[in-house]
Amino acid sequence: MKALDRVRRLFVALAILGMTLTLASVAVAQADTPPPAASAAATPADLAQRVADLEAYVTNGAPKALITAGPGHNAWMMTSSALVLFMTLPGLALFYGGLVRRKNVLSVVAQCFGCAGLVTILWWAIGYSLVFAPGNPVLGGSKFALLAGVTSLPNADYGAWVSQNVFAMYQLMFAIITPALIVGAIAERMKYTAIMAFILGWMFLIYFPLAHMVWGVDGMLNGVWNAKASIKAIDFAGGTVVHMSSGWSALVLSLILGKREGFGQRPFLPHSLVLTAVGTGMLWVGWYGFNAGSAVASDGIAANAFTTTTLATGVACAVWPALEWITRRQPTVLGFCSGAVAGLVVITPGAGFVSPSGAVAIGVLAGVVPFFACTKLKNWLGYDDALDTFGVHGVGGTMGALLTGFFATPDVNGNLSTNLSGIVGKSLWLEQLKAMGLTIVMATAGTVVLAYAVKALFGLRPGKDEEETGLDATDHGESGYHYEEAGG
Amino acid sequence: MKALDRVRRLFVALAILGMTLTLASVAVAQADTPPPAASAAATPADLAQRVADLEAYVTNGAPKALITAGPGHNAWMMTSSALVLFMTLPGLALFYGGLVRRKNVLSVVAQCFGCAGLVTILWWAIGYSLVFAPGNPVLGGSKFALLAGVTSLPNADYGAWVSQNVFAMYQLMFAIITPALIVGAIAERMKYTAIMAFILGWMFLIYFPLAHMVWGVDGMLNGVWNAKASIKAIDFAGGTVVHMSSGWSALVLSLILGKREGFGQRPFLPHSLVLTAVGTGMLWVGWYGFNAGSAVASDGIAANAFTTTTLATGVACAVWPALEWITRRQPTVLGFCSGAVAGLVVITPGAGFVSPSGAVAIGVLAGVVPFFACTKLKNWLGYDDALDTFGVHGVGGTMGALLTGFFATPDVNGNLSTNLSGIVGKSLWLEQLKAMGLTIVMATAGTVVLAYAVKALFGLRPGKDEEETGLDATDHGESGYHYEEAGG
Amino acid sequence: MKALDRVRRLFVALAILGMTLTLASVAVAQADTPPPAASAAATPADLAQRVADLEAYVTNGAPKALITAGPGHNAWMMTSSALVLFMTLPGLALFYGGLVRRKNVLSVVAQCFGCAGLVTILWWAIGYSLVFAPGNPVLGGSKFALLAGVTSLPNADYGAWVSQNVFAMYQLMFAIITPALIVGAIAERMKYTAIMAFILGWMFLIYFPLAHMVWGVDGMLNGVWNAKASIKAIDFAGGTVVHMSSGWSALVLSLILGKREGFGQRPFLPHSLVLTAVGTGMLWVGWYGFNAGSAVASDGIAANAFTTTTLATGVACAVWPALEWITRRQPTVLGFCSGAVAGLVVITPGAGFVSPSGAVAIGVLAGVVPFFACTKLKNWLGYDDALDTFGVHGVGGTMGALLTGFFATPDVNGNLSTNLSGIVGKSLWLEQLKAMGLTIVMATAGTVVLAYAVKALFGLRPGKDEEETGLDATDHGESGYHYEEAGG
Amino acid sequence: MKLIMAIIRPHKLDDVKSALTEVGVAGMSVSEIRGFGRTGGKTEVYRGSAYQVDFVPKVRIDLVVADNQLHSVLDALEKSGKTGKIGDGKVFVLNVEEAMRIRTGERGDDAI
Amino acid sequence: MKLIMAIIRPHKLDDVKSALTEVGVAGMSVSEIRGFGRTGGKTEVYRGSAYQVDFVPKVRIDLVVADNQLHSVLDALEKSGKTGKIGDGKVFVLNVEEAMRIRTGERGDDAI
Amino acid sequence: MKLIMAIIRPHKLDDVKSALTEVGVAGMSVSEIRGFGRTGGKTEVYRGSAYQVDFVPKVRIDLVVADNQLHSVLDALEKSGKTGKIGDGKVFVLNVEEAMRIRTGERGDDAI
Ligand SMILES: Nc1ncnc2c1ncn2[C@@H]1O[C@H](COP(=O)(O)OP(=O)(O)O)[C@@H](O)[C@H]1O
Ligand SMILES: Nc1ncnc2c1ncn2[C@@H]1O[C@H](COP(=O)(O)OP(=O)(O)O)[C@@H](O)[C@H]1O
Ligand SMILES: Nc1ncnc2c1ncn2[C@@H]1O[C@H](COP(=O)(O)OP(=O)(O)O)[C@@H](O)[C@H]1O
Repeated sequence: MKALDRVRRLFVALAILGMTLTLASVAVAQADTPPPAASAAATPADLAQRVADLEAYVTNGAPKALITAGPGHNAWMMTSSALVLFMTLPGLALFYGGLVRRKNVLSVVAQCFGCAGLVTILWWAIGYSLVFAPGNPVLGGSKFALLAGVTSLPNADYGAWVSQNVFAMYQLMFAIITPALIVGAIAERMKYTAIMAFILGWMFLIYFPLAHMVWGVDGMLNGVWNAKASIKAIDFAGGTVVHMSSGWSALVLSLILGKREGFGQRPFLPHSLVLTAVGTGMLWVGWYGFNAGSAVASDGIAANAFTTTTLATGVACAVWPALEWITRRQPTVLGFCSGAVAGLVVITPGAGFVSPSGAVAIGVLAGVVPFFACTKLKNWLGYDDALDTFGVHGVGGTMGALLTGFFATPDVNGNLSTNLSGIVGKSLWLEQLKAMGLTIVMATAGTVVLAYAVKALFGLRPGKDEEETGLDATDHGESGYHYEEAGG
Repeated sequence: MKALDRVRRLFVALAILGMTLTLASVAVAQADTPPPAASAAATPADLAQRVADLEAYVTNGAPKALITAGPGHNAWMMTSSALVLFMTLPGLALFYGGLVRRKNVLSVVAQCFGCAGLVTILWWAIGYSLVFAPGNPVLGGSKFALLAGVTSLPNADYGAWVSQNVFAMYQLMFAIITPALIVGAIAERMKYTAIMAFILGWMFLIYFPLAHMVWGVDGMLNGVWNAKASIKAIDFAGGTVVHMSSGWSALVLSLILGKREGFGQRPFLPHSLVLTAVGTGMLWVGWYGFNAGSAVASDGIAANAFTTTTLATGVACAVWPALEWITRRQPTVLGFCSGAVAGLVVITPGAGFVSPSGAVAIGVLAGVVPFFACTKLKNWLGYDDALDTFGVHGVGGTMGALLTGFFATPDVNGNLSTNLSGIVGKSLWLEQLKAMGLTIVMATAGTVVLAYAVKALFGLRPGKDEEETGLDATDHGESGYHYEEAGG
Repeated sequence: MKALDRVRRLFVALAILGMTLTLASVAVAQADTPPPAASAAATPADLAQRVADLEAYVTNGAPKALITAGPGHNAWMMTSSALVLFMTLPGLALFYGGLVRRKNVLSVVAQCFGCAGLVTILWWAIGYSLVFAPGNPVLGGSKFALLAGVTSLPNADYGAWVSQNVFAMYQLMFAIITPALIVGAIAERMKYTAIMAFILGWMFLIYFPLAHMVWGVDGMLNGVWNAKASIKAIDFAGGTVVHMSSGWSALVLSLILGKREGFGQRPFLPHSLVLTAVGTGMLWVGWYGFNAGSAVASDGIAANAFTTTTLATGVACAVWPALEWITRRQPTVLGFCSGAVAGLVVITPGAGFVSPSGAVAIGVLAGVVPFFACTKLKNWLGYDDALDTFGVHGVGGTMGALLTGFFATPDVNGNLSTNLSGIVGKSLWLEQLKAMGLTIVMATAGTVVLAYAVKALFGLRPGKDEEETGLDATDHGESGYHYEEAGG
Repeated sequence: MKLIMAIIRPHKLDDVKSALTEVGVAGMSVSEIRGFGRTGGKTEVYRGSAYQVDFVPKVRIDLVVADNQLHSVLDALEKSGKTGKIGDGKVFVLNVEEAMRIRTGERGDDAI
Repeated sequence: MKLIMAIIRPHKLDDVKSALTEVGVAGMSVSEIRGFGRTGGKTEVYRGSAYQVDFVPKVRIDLVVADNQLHSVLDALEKSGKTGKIGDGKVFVLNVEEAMRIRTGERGDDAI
Repeated sequence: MKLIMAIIRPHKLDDVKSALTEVGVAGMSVSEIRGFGRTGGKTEVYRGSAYQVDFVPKVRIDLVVADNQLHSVLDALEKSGKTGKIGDGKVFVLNVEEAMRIRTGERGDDAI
């Protein structure tokens, strides 16, 4: 029985390894498309044109002949990619890890790392292509499978001056953190294999299609860039794709899973708010890559996104503890952290579209609404969203997507004057509502299907005893801390 | 009584929230000045001029027609802003948090977060304007209140190629960390409300004026850029504005507060030097944004500041523990951390003005002088500067401001050859002394006034029992760690 | 006796301080070479030439007249430098610190900080010059001693658009982390003074020569840039210089030291895998500076290095725990961390030379081979490489250097088509083997000599009791944690 | 007076505390300990080296009660601490000769 | 010999230790525990959920003394540990039948 | 039954545990404590302020054994815990009046 099981695991793993190596060799053999000679100046172009191309570099315009990655833009996008990775590892791992009980801290960390490993492989194999290759309004094609043709030259569909391979890595970091966010809702009570299997399916069923719809050049929700989008919605850095998708999936999954053993009877205290505060700081810092990087350039739109992100977050980080101070006289560190993260979440979809003062208003609401979602709504409805993924990301992302519809202005982002000139400031919020509805339906329906499939195949929860012992020991065979000389 | 108090708090908070929202809506309604068409090349300009403008971008010169944010410069300034935020959250929070006793770790973290929240609101409302809008030699005007007109276009007064909104956010990060530094001196014994009230006043009374005087385009201490400065002092990244102001205020405030319960009788040991070391690493990394970012460009001056910062810090980080090794045979981790931070502090005012070898000399002194300030002077004078804010920032910042007067050289920073050509290398140190004197007077006098005002209004210290219980429990209702299963 | 010893220490330290100060004053007095006027456009150059120079900036080509640091490139290199420092402080300090027992956590941190302090001084005094000044095929000259002439202008030998002082600081960060890596193998059982003395010698005997050979413009192993290199090897970001040198030295040093007291008899458990996981995340993030920064520009080669680094790391971070899952049903957090670091190590020498798909293949092998080195080989051979520096960096670096020989392709890096056009894809791996052999010989022989010299002078190991008490107390007089009220 | 030293499962602490307060216990002292017993330990593996960790986390409760409370306290401990699986723990009873309340200096049964 | 088990306030440890050494105590063992008593606990609130934390941090001192020292040690504990407010803690005295110093194998009063 | 309370050096725990299991001990409870004794403490210096840390880390083992096991257990403790240097620790023996296994409710010698 045990031997058989071991053989099965060996087989599965060898299959995966083998497939990866085979795909890699195929890709190596095919040889990546050789990049054109480094200096595009080789083609004769008259001087004025050459100067115009250089000016296009500075202003992030479209070049005629100088098709190359631009140093300033590439520098910012590489920095942004690193920052978004930093959000997950170690940022989110710490933020969530500090909130669970000591015996589960590593399980949360392992889930974050697991997302990084698994999604990297998927993204390289086919994920990037399904999202960003041209395809149909719902899903991209296979042109970029194995990252074929994804070189250091820009792909003008997404950024005229940024290496496409950097863009692909930048987007990979988004694809890593999104499923990792779900972990917060189901922390402390789901088997590791079940989580990983769920996430594998979730990427294909929900993330890849949704990201393509919203950001793919021919996606059906891509109001800014796709003139033919059936729903003319906007989402700068992932209100629907990242926060709503993960937040609503998290809610459904936590309902299907049920509550943790002893929930509501015993106090479940965060084992280290220090770690949570550290993680919050890292999330905030990393989020600049997330939001300002979503301009896919180091231009004025990035600058605006940087500004709105700071203002909304700073304000929300003051408002949440202020509400605690009013209601209970004690502003808490967890309140500061929750406020900051809520601010970051809510400004995300609008960061590059709203004005600084719009961001302040959004920040106030980001401090108020998720506060009530986490402290009142949850208790009232009685679900066990362990670390408030739904309360913060679900509720905050949903609100942010809607507010973006009201606050977006072409004053800060000229791209709103092209395909959307007729609706910005008018009916845009209706389009947002439609996109939000579609996202909620996809996320919840997809999660129901996947959760029951995984339950049938692997089972979702560990045994009662295992849950009491803690997942660190049972799923990973480790302890987070050995502060004492001889183990324990 | 309690109900009344609750009503009062509710009222205060609603007033603040309401004001914020109102201001935000006013600002949204006014609509931010629409930015000019993205490509400034629209105006006819002859080719040579256009090329000269492009060259100006590369060399951080002043453009004629191409008024736009430049990608390389904006990229660096966004990175720098994120780095300076990183210094406070989580950097400083960890550095200080590790040094206090376990029962106060969250209080320090909450104070750092509180600065982030509070100062963001002030900065947006009026702070940025009071510092950087044109005004009088002592304070800026209200032109940029609510960040009106602060768009993604550069403000040539401060950076020809950097979006003004990014510049405003960059400077916000300075305004956040400066009051947070004070927290170190008064850690473990001041009520949270009192701290926040003090900081609110301190920003208006000390930070905003001082920052305007030193960095405002028409500030009276801005020797580099303001030809009419009455004191021709220089301060690259905040020796006076940041370190002296916070350090001297910290000293005075800690004297007014008095010592912690049991200070000198029981050992007060750092509860986690591991956290302190982590915070130190983050401060060092983030400080590159602080110092090299102060060039407000990614140019040769930034490069020089980057270099001097590294050298002074590395050297001081060796010298401090070397002194410990000499005097007690044991170099300590806290010694390494203190040395590194001292190096960073002392090089700050001169980072963009001194040569690499000057930086090495400064690094040696940064290791020696604050070492004696913290280990001898403090014991000798007997004040309780809990985490040595005065010993490191006050003493270090003061020394750095003076040394800058001696070591500044136009060889590394051509801007010293304009308004200051007559005094650099000669009497500059006298101007520095004047600026230092003014800073000390402002910081100490302002702190005395504020501290007694806050004492009268709210009281400064928690009760004896509350102090013994720890501020985490009494001020915030939380514990830093719950390593044990059932709370405690 | 004790007094004498104290005098001796005082003398040594004063000598060092004095020397540093003297050197600094000499250098200050000499005055750094004044940089030419900021705008190189001063010299008359015809317009086409000026445009070509600007294009060279964008494409990282060689300018004719516009000799200046370029904002995008400088921004990326400053960011990269900060990121590489971040790898050591706090990254590596945490990664290693979490793996040791509680009583030794600070000793590891102090060793990392000690490298930062010591190496900064060496680098400024002579190290940078010995590596990057022109000299002979084995060692650089003294031209850049005291960083003379190392200004904000580029040194075209290493980067046409990057300030040489930034380049020098960037390379300093490499020189800091390399000896710090060794610390992992000998953790918990070597005296602090012995370690520092060893590292002092090691820099001169091994690091400076090796780095010059591989990266110096006239180095004998610099196949890419030195047409006269006697061994035409390639090493993008430090497979030989950093990982092999430290890894093999670590193995030899740990063999000479012998095993820790109680090794193999009692369980030595990582005192905080949480810290290790945090450190891993930081290493990963920082490594982007390490690898993509090694392009010394923000160009397409950097973009490619960024991409390959991500892919190899993500894949290895999945493969290692997958192997654990197969063999023992439990993927561990330490497995995720080890896999990620192994991926980073193995891709390092080839990051800028191999294609994305090559990186995936390398990632698979990086997950497999070091896994067996750490879990099987070590137990089988029975040496005590405390934190697996050899298993990960030695084995991984060696494998990476070889794989680079097979996978390097001019498709992603045109520089391979110059001096190496004849051998890339053919016999390059033979050149790699030669370079690897030389590195191993230098590292092991040098370490033997140094280790016995240090043993004779200072002794290598603390007493048995001191080792049982823990190095934090005996070497540094501190404790990592005081979680309890009254010390202990 | 008797000192009752009970070793229980960590997650049972809340139940046990409630049960004890119900039978009139007004004070107790709790600490986290590591237990070695029939339960056996677990194996942790770090980079391929398996370590047997023999000790499992337990909670220890020390409480001093008047002689006449002993019986009801033992009953309460048994009921509230039991899961029926190996590892539920033990209770030991020792005789206490004197007790003192520091605050007041009271002695004997009054002090507890 | 007697085993004295004292539960005191954490911040009193230094005072108590000094008082004990003054009356000739040469050794003791200290641990951090969590106490439940008249003091009551505190409420912690995490994202709006209030949790009653019943246990407060205390320090426990175990020391074994010769019978004739008992009196002076109890006195010292009372004096040095007292603040007069609820929560000062308790002292319990148990009889010790045998003592051994591991280093030498000495038994009885000589061992302590 | 006897309660044996042994204070030992932390790094001796594994040896002691093995020695005890060899003489038939089936259960014990271990905690980390801080000891004050002849060993003296150490001085820690933080930014120039020297603090005397009087307490050194020790491990405490509590185990209850049947009366007839006492002798062999004391022997085992002495042999396995000894290094011969100051600080090896102490063993104290107290009488236990009753024992109960929570899982089964068994009493007395059967419970241990
Ligand atoms: N003789 C003993 N002396 C002290 N503590 C013991 C003794 N036997 C068991 N214990 C403690 O009780 C715990 C539970 O005992 P165990 O034998 O595992 O299960 P059970 O009590 O169900 O038989 C142990 O982990 C240990 O802490
Ligand atoms: N019966 C008891 N058995 C064991 N420990 C007790 C007992 N009663 C109190 N304690 C310990 O003494 C501490 C102080 O007791 P408490 O009742 O709060 O105050 P006081 O001793 O001033 O009356 C408690 O927190 C607990 O640790
Ligand atoms: N009288 C005592 N009561 C309780 N514990 C003691 C007593 N004396 C010593 N100890 C404990 O035993 C440990 C070792 O004692 P110490 O006097 O340092 O060495 P040794 O036992 O070798 O004489 C101390 O650290 C303390 O924890």
